[in-house]
Amino acid sequence: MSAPLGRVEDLRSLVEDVTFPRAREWKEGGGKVVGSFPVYAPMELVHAAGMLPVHLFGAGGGVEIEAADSRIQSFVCSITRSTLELGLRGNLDAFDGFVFTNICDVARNLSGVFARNFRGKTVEYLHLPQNVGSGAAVDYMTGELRRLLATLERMGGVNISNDALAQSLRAFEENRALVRDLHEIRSKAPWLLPASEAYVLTRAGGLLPKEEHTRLLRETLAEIRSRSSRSMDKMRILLLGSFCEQPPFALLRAMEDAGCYVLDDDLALGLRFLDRPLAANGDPLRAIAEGFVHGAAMSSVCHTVRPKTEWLLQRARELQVDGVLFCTAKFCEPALYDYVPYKEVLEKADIPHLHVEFEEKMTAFEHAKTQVETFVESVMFG
Amino acid sequence: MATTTQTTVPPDLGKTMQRDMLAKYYGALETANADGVPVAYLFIPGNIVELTQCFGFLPVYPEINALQCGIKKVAGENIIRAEDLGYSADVCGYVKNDIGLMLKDRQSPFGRLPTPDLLVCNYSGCNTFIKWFEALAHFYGSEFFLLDIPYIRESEISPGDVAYVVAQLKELIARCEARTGVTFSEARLREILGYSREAEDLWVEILHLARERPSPFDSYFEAVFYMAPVNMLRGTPESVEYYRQVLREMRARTDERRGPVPEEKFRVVIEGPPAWPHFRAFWELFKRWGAVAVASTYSKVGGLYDQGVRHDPSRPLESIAEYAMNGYTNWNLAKRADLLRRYVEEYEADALVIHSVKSCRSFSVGQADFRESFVNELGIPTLMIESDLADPRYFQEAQLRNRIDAFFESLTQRRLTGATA
Amino acid sequence: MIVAGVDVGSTTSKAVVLDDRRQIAGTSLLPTGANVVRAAERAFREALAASKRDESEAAYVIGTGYGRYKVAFGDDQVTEIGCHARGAQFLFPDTRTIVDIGGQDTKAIRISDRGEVLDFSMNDKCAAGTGRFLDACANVIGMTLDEIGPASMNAQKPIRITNVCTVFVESEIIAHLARGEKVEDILRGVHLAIGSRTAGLVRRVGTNPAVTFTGGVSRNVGMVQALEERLGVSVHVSPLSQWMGALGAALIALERVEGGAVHRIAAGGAA
Amino acid sequence: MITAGVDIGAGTTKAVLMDDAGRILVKVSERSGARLDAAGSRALAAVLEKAGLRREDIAYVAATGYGRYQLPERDIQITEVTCHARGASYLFPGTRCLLDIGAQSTRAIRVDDAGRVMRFRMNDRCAAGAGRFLERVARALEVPLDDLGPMSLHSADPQAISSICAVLAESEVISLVTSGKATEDILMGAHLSIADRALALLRQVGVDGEVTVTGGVVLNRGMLTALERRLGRTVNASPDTVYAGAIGAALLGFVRLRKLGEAR
Repeated sequence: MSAPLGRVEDLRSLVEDVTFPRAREWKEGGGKVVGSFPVYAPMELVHAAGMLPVHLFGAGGGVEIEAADSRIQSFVCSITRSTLELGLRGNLDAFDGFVFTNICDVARNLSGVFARNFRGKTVEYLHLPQNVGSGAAVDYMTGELRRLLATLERMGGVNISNDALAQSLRAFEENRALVRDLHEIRSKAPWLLPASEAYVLTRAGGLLPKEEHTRLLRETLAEIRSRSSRSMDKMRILLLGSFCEQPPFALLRAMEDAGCYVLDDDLALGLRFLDRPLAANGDPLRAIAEGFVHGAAMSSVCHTVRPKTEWLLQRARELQVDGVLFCTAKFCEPALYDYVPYKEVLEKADIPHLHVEFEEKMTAFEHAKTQVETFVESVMFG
Repeated sequence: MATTTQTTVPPDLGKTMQRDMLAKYYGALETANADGVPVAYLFIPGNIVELTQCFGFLPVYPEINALQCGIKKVAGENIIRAEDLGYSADVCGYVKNDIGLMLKDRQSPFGRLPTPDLLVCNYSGCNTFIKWFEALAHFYGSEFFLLDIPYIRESEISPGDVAYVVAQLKELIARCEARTGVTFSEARLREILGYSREAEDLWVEILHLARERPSPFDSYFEAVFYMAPVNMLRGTPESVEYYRQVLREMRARTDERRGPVPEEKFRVVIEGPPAWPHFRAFWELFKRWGAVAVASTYSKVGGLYDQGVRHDPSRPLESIAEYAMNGYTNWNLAKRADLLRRYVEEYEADALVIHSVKSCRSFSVGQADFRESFVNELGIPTLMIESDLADPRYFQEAQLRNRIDAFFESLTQRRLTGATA
Repeated sequence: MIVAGVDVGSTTSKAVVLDDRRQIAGTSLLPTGANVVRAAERAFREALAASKRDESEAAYVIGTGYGRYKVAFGDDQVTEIGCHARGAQFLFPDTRTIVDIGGQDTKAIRISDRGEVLDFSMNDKCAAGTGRFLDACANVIGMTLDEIGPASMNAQKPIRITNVCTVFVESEIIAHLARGEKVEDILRGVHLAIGSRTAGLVRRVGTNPAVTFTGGVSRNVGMVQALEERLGVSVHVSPLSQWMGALGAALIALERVEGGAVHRIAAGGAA
Repeated sequence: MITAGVDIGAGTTKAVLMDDAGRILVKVSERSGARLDAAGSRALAAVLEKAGLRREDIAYVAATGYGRYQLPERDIQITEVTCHARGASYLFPGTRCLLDIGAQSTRAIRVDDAGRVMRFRMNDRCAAGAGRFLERVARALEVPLDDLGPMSLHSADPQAISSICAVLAESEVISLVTSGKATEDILMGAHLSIADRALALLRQVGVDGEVTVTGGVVLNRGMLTALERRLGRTVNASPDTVYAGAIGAALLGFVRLRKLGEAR
């Protein structure tokens, strides 16, 4: 069985284990496993089909890229290459299917590369609505969810009833509420809960069965609230840009050691994507569609009616941050485009900001760490 | 070795007609803001110029401005100006070219561009389009309408997808009416769609002439010029007349067995955008070997007409929706690979050339996987080369020449000894 | 009658003189340096001197390598892809796959049983200059190119080198050194990183045996071992691997003569 | 009161002692060697010995540079960007923007009139390796490293080298060599390509006002000429700027001493 969870190091090793032990366990127990590429995918449907939903976040530094480099060019982010490498090396053999969504052109095309290279698996690409201002968006997305449901029913040879969907929705809503509480604590009292710990607790939700993760959150939240560590003289920052490829855990730790409290971030955003509770009654698929169209978290992968720059200024003031840190994956286009309007409005509002680049496979990040330290010094010594 | 002399195709009426059409178009753009003519920025793939025409909008295509800056060798300075603002070296050269142009004074090589009254982001086959127009909305503060065109993720388009796009087209019509005060007339739209349909029929006939031996024109290096009106200025009588003239000229070349190179030695299908900033030098690397493109996919980004896609006056909004989804980069990789294979067969090509460009990941990601299946499963000789469509800093001529020479050398050698792949 | 192949590479220039019984009569190897035209001429003259034959006996000369267009006295140019294929197949007739790690580019070539090039793949932009990648690593560690191969062989715990980029690998190595990692472990990691990338390239054209490893880097025993480990097959390496391009060019020149081609200069001036 | 600033770089380690009147008492520079922790302590001992002082005479020791965490005798470690900014402003008080071109990384820093960092930007991975690129160009052209700068000044027709990436730029240099271009024209082209990339970085933090250049490149006349040609005005540069990091650390030591003094 898996190591006792709760301690950060155990969670970290679970999150960084690219052999997916829990997925293999579930498979050996006779169940089916469906993976999704990192940013949002409606995994309630996978849960309702009795399958294990797993969020794929690339391989970090956990695998030597060899075959994938000849299939994907060098000007593409590392998570795309490492995810394909995991497939080609057999690390994903326990998976029965994969769900991709319109995060960016690379993620969309990766679904085509997966479909050709893993013909035995079911590969689904969801085109989630970007015109969230249109009256037709909810109907369209409900149709898209119904299409995914039909695929899962074919895969599992099951009929997924409305009750099963409603029950899965309740399980996910309960879990999401606890994840929101977790991130609420660290934005109000960051000395109680470091960002790196909140990160691995959230990431574990993409690997464990939903009910097990909910139990883990309940126990850990109680323990966190009882902590008595005191506030230190650190720089309060908002971290943005790491919604898909994740920075190495050690880099996150190094940023906190360099003198930062990370009050909020978009790390593993796919597991925090629905911002507000969903409608409990009525058609569960429509409830998810409405949640996505009207209540999704602000991110670079989804168009929003309200300008993102307005949201950024409001969020920075709410958290009373000393600065905003853009931490983007090398070659991550959506993040790099949003950086420029964000940088402009922060400069006008006189809020310090810094942009550092990372790759998930980095082992030496002197370049990034020195920049964050200088950022802290420029405010502390300012 | 390839002969280096090259007969120039005589200056024909088609080219001058296009030059006049573009001059008139850019002249109108120059005075649009001053004359109060409403301006709509659009993208080429899935563009709905027929609809905006009903309200008197003048279209502006930022992609076209970007490729023209490339050809006229001013892309580099525009890109650096955008990078000074904070745009990364790793984002699309077209976007930075357009932002750099805006930051200077919108002075494009063909005339000064007007500011947008409406940004119609017809998001078809490229996620970067959304970020591009979100940036323009930030800098210009102009109104933004996102036309969400679902990716073709199964073998065919689903009714649900068509319904979603048609519903958005109706919302766009309401927005344009409010914006311009012009009430929508379906009769006017049908008339415009009629012109589009005729031009598209003629353009497909021209494309099919590349089946001839030798091909009368290069279906990549020359098609990218001839295709301008059917992408940018559709729905006008002038564009129909233009393609009638081009068809006449291409038929004449076929009868005289004239083509873009003195002797057509290799027929190739080319996948991917061209290297605009070094267009002549890039073409020369193929011309030296007598290599002619008989089909290309970049010329279908604005619409896969040769696959049966047509605007249809009898089904206005439905046919616009189906057209919008059938841009080449909106097809999934399986359909794209199948199209490339059919092009090689139908046009009797000797090889496939993949030009992978850094700026356009919508085109590039998956191409290396194509190469794998084309060479090993289909036995089609395939060359993959790399540079960029907009950023002059990514064109290493020595490396490109080395790989292109090696490829055509091996084809020549295998032709002499009749070796099978 | 003799023929010659002159391979003008980015760092070194090589020439091979071949007689009509396909015996190597003379070779030369010298740094290309700043004047490429002179380097080509010197390489040709030194190979002729070594062969103790006179220039007038040369029936056909073929230039190859990056500077092939600068072999002014040559009858024709052929890319190094064609030449390495021809040379490797001549030295090891069972060759079906050739791997050439050069100064600028890394190449994987698939050939038919008659030595025709059926498919080839070359390194990606960011993985350019593998020869220089080793050069940069040796430089940072303070060893010569000939020392790093053997040194990498006695590593206990190889360090994973993640960087594909030649420029950034130096800062990665400096970081490992600063952490007190052992030099041979770092070097082994470097060789395995290149082995992985090259194996990926070979897989694109198919790893059909036998595999011949050509080019100057194949003299590095650590690189041969790393490549064999990552490919999962043993590879042919010849002491002549540095002259593979020039040898291939000379063989092609001989085939041209046997096929009736006439020496351009003897036929009265350049075409 | 006297403070010490120790700048432990990957290549060399510098140490200075400064008094509270802002005078540099003594400075040393040594090769760092493989063991960075030893390098810092060795340099500190050398500067103390040169000034005839002992560790107890020093009120505060600030470490900076790549090995700043490996000086056991330090009171604080501060990054080289912050120290460089303060040290360069000490050497050239009018400095508003600072360009530090090293072997691997290039840094552009915007400073206020007291030498405090307002904004800064470091090179993207793909634009790395300025110094290292010049070393390899020198080898490809068979020109000794020290002659690079002077020789490039004789260029009549500099050859454009456009690649951002140092590896691809080197391939361009080799292509220029094979096409027989004059060595000095290629050299000036190489210097101009580095200048373009460095100034592109500086424009992102604001390029108006007095520009000071630091880093190994300061000793290369060709590089300074290329920068001034592209910038359109002169830049401050002097061999002393190699001590900018250590000087800045020592000065920031006094800032901390004042804060600690107020706290008591």
